[in-house]
Amino acid sequence: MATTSTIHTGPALKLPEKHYLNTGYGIRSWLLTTDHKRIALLYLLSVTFFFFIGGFFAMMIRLSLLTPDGRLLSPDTYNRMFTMHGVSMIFFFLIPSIPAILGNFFIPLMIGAKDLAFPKINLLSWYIYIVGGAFTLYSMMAGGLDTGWTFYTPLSTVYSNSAVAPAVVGIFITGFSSILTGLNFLVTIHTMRAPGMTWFRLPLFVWAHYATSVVMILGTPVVAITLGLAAMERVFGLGFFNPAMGGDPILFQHLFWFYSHPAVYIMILPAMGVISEIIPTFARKKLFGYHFVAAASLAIAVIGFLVWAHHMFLTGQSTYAALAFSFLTFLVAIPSAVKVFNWTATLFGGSISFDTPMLYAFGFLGLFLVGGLTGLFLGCLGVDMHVHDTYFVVAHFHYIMVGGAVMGYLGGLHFWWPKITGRMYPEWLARIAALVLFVGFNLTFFPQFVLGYLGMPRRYHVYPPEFQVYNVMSTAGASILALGYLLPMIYLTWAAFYGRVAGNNPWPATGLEWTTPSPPPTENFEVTPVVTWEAYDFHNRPELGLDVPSQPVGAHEHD
Amino acid sequence: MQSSLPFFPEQASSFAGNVDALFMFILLTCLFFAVLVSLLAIYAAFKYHRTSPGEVGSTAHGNMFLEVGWTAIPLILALGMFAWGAVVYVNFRTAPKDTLDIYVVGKQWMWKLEQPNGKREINELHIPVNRNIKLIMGSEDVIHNFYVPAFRAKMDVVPGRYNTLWFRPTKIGKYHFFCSQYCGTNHAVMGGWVTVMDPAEYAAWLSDESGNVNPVSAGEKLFTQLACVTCHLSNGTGRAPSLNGVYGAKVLLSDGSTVTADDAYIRESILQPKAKIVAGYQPVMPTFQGLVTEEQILNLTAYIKSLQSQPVPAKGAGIAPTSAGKK
Amino acid sequence: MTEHVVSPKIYVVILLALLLGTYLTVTAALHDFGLWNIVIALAIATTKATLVVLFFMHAKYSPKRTQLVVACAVFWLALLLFMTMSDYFTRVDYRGIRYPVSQNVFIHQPHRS
Amino acid sequence: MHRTGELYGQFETLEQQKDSATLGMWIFLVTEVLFFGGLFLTYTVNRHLYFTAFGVGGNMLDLKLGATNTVVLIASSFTMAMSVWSAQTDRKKLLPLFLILTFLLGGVFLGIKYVEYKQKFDHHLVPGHSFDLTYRINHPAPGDSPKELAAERQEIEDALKTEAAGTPQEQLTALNAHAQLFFSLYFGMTGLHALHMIIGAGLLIWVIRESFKGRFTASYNTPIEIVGLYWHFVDIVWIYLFALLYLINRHSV
Repeated sequence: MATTSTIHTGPALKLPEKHYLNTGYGIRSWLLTTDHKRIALLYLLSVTFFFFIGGFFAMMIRLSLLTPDGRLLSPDTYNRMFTMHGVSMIFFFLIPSIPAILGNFFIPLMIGAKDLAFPKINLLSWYIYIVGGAFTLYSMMAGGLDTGWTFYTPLSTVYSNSAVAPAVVGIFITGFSSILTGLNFLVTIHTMRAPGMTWFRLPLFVWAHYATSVVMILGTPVVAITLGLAAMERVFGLGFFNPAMGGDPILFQHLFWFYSHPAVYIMILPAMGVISEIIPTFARKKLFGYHFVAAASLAIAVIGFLVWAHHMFLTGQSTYAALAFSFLTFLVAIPSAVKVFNWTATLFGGSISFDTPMLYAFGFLGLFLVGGLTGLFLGCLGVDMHVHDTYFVVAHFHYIMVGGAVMGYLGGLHFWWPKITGRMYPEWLARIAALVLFVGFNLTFFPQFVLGYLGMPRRYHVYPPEFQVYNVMSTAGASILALGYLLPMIYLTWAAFYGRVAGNNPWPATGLEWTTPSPPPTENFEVTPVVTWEAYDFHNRPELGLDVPSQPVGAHEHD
Repeated sequence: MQSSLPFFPEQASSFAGNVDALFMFILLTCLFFAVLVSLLAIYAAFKYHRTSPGEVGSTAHGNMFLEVGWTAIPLILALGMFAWGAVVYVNFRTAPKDTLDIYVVGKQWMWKLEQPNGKREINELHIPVNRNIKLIMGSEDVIHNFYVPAFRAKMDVVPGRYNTLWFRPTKIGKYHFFCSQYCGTNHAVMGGWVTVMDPAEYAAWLSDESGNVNPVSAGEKLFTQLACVTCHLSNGTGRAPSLNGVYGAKVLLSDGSTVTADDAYIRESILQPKAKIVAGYQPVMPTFQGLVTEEQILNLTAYIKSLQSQPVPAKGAGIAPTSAGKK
Repeated sequence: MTEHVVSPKIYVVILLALLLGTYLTVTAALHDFGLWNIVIALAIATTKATLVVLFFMHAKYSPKRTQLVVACAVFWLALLLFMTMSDYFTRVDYRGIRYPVSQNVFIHQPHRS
Repeated sequence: MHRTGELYGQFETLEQQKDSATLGMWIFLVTEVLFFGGLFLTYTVNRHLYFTAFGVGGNMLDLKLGATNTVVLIASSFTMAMSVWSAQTDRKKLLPLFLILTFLLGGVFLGIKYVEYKQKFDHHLVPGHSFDLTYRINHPAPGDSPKELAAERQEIEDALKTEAAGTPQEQLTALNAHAQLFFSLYFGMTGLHALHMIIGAGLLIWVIRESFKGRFTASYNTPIEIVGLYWHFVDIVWIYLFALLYLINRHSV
């Protein structure tokens, strides 16, 4: 138990009588719910399912790469493994993970609303996700998918012998889940804020989701129509992207990356939002440069749309276009840097504890630094001509997506688990898991930077023997990483039922979501809250029961 | 690659030094920031560690000077990286004039390469050291990518169009090349070796024709087989211009413009004869799209090249008179 | 937020303007203005679309926020079109010639393996 | 969440509810713009690459039917706007009338679209194995005007000259491939548009039913307004489709 942070030490805490989890028990009460909190849990289950599918494929990939001659899997199987790893992880885990679970659960709570603006559409989003997921699962079972998650034409539309059409249709469908979620968030943040919750009192988690939603609604439709066209090409033999029929495969890449680059920001922005919540809470200090961090989220969302063709520097794209896109790519690095500096600055003068969420935040900071900075190499035209499509890229985006987004996701899950379930997870086990993850992650992916610079292309089933050392390191790390992912899965589930009762505000934190019981009632707040404080302000919140030095606090009430 | 834990691949082209220097510059800059931020975070974590359960942090929440500073400094550095990278890349995309041109055809899952004299190789490329090499690359099926790590250079090979990749090998040796754009089942084995040779050795290797059909004679045979010869009469009296001496010369087109009869023009004329009509001739030539393979085109080109030294007829050649100015 | 009721008179005027626009764009298309035909057709279409957005969809009378949403749509569509076309318009082929000069795309018959 | 009258439980006031719904619809329309945007980009790139072939394709569309449809859709947009006005000013008799008019005009549009599609099927202009640009001039129907056919033949012949291929047959194959891209996009774009029309018609049926029940008043007319926004958007898409598909290069006939 964390004595450093938790104020409640007495045994008096009890779960509230009535909360969103015990208002109904039947399967119908879950499948027909319009409660954003229950929908978030539905997402939690389904997203975790896809995470483990994707994780299984990842393990197969790493095991197969243990030896240079790829003895474990046939080339076709290997190609299916990495494709389906990418598809399940990107479209069905990373993109919905933080927004659809944590965002869904906490945006209404954080802004003092009873629900999202469109609860039925929220439920519809989940069903759309499930239908899309079912199509994709079907494709995995009916012949698999071996096009790479990028579906480059004409490989995917003409030459592949795998079940491309159902997978593409599945992703097309899932896109609408993402669009509707983004739409719901945008409207909710605009119109559902409680009295006193001005734009600049919003938690940065909400700002980050605002920016994420902008990307979702503007980018996703483009990839949807693109995959729609690719499916038509595959099924009806049309020629939009098939050079044999006059189409242009490069056009597909433009359309695809118009979404799929910003999609990276769909994954990382919410994680940044989580970190922006965790750091002030465990440093007990206002986040440094609130306005700059909020503006940086929007800047990333907007500039993120201007850089897509940096995935295409070596397709024979015009040199002028390459220069423009490289220039814009360097610009998008700046707001991310600003965020990192502000997080670090927040630590100074704080009162820092090392509870599990904070460990994840530190982990995120380190890994995101590496991931972000290696992006500079790839955005730089002169280096990209060497490292493009090598393991350097693989390492870079795993540092962003796994080191960044998944660390943020797990950090957020730990941070809010007491609010979601009303119970605490076992602190020491969680800290160990966080460390195991950090070590395992670095061991897995750092060697891949070296591999990439040495010139090992990605998506290789066999490779020259001189690359083996680093591949063995990577596989060893992956085993540790797998353990690191299993641990939280087990103890969080355990804690949801048997953990110590957490109380309304165990950390304590300043957000509105912590003023309501844990777990919250179905309608979130008994009375509509009125916000009178700035975000992350520990000094003017006597109800938190902290020892604020300059200001005498009347009574140490515990919530 | 002698050491068992290599960090850099060999440097074997004129790009390698530039790319590595740029890489080191970015690496050091990034390391500086990564170490700085990490040290600051670790320092703060210990210095400001919570000492009592109810303790709160300070009320500091921002500093305009810092914000501007840590926006501006990275911006300047980033622009520096961009500019340096741009210089390296523009050089990489702009092939010099005096190149040794090698045609490369990628297909699932092999590389076919053809030397200027028509000598063909599969998954092997022999080139002389210190010579500018230009690969003119096309694909027969999906997108591939020709990548030589030791040269720090790669370029996609896209069906439906040509991409070029140039480099100047600087070190004699044998280097891996890979397909680095995922292209289906055997993507991982679609690679081979680039052998950089001493120019004299290269010349010897090139002229050693054992096992290779002479492309010129193969092209000559095709020229008859495909009935090209029935129109392109060498004396200039046919329905199509004589091809004697046309290679490398300027050709006057029906729209008044001129074009240099290089490999690309010849290829286009075979595949899409109507694209550029020689002045004074009718667009009667059929396309040979789908009728000739990439290799046959190269053979035909080699044959046409061999006609360079043949006497040009006074009438009936497409070569632009030297007085023909720009349009 | 009080609702702005647009009078039917304005609707009728807009209807007439749209019909006039349709007549003009068809007439213009039947005359040869070279490349200007494209410009004329798109300019008239954009004018018509603007009228619909401003009056039929009440964007003119809506809060700034709605207008921002409309502006975003136009902006991002423009991004998609212009940034992609910037590649196509400045592309050079392997001979250093702007692409496409002619349709210099050689076509291989696809053969499934 | 429980509903109190027309107010859904998650909202505090009707105003907030209307505000949310309208904003939601506008944001959805932004998504739609980008959804069609992908098609518009595909169109633009291919029009850039195969300008002549696309011109030939465009001239095979029936300008009269296209223009009629434009007028029909504009008129339906007008009646839709009038429906919103009727709701806002509490004209409970006029409202269903205008809605039904809108619905009928939408039906006329789809009917005309059906006629056009059928023509294209008859002329073998549907992408696929039987696609043949010259089918109509080689198999004229009794009613076809010889002048029109001659013009069409002339145009195809002119276009063939610009296709860089060999024998007449091969040139035709190339022209067919490029024109087929045009018709793929024609059917893709107008088909997606028609799908939106059908969804819009479904929404109209719903509001017509509710309007007969007298549900919409000056203080509660959000659904009418929302459906209106959607309908106008579909109109705007058509305005552009008409210009891009039917009008460009039309003069060359």
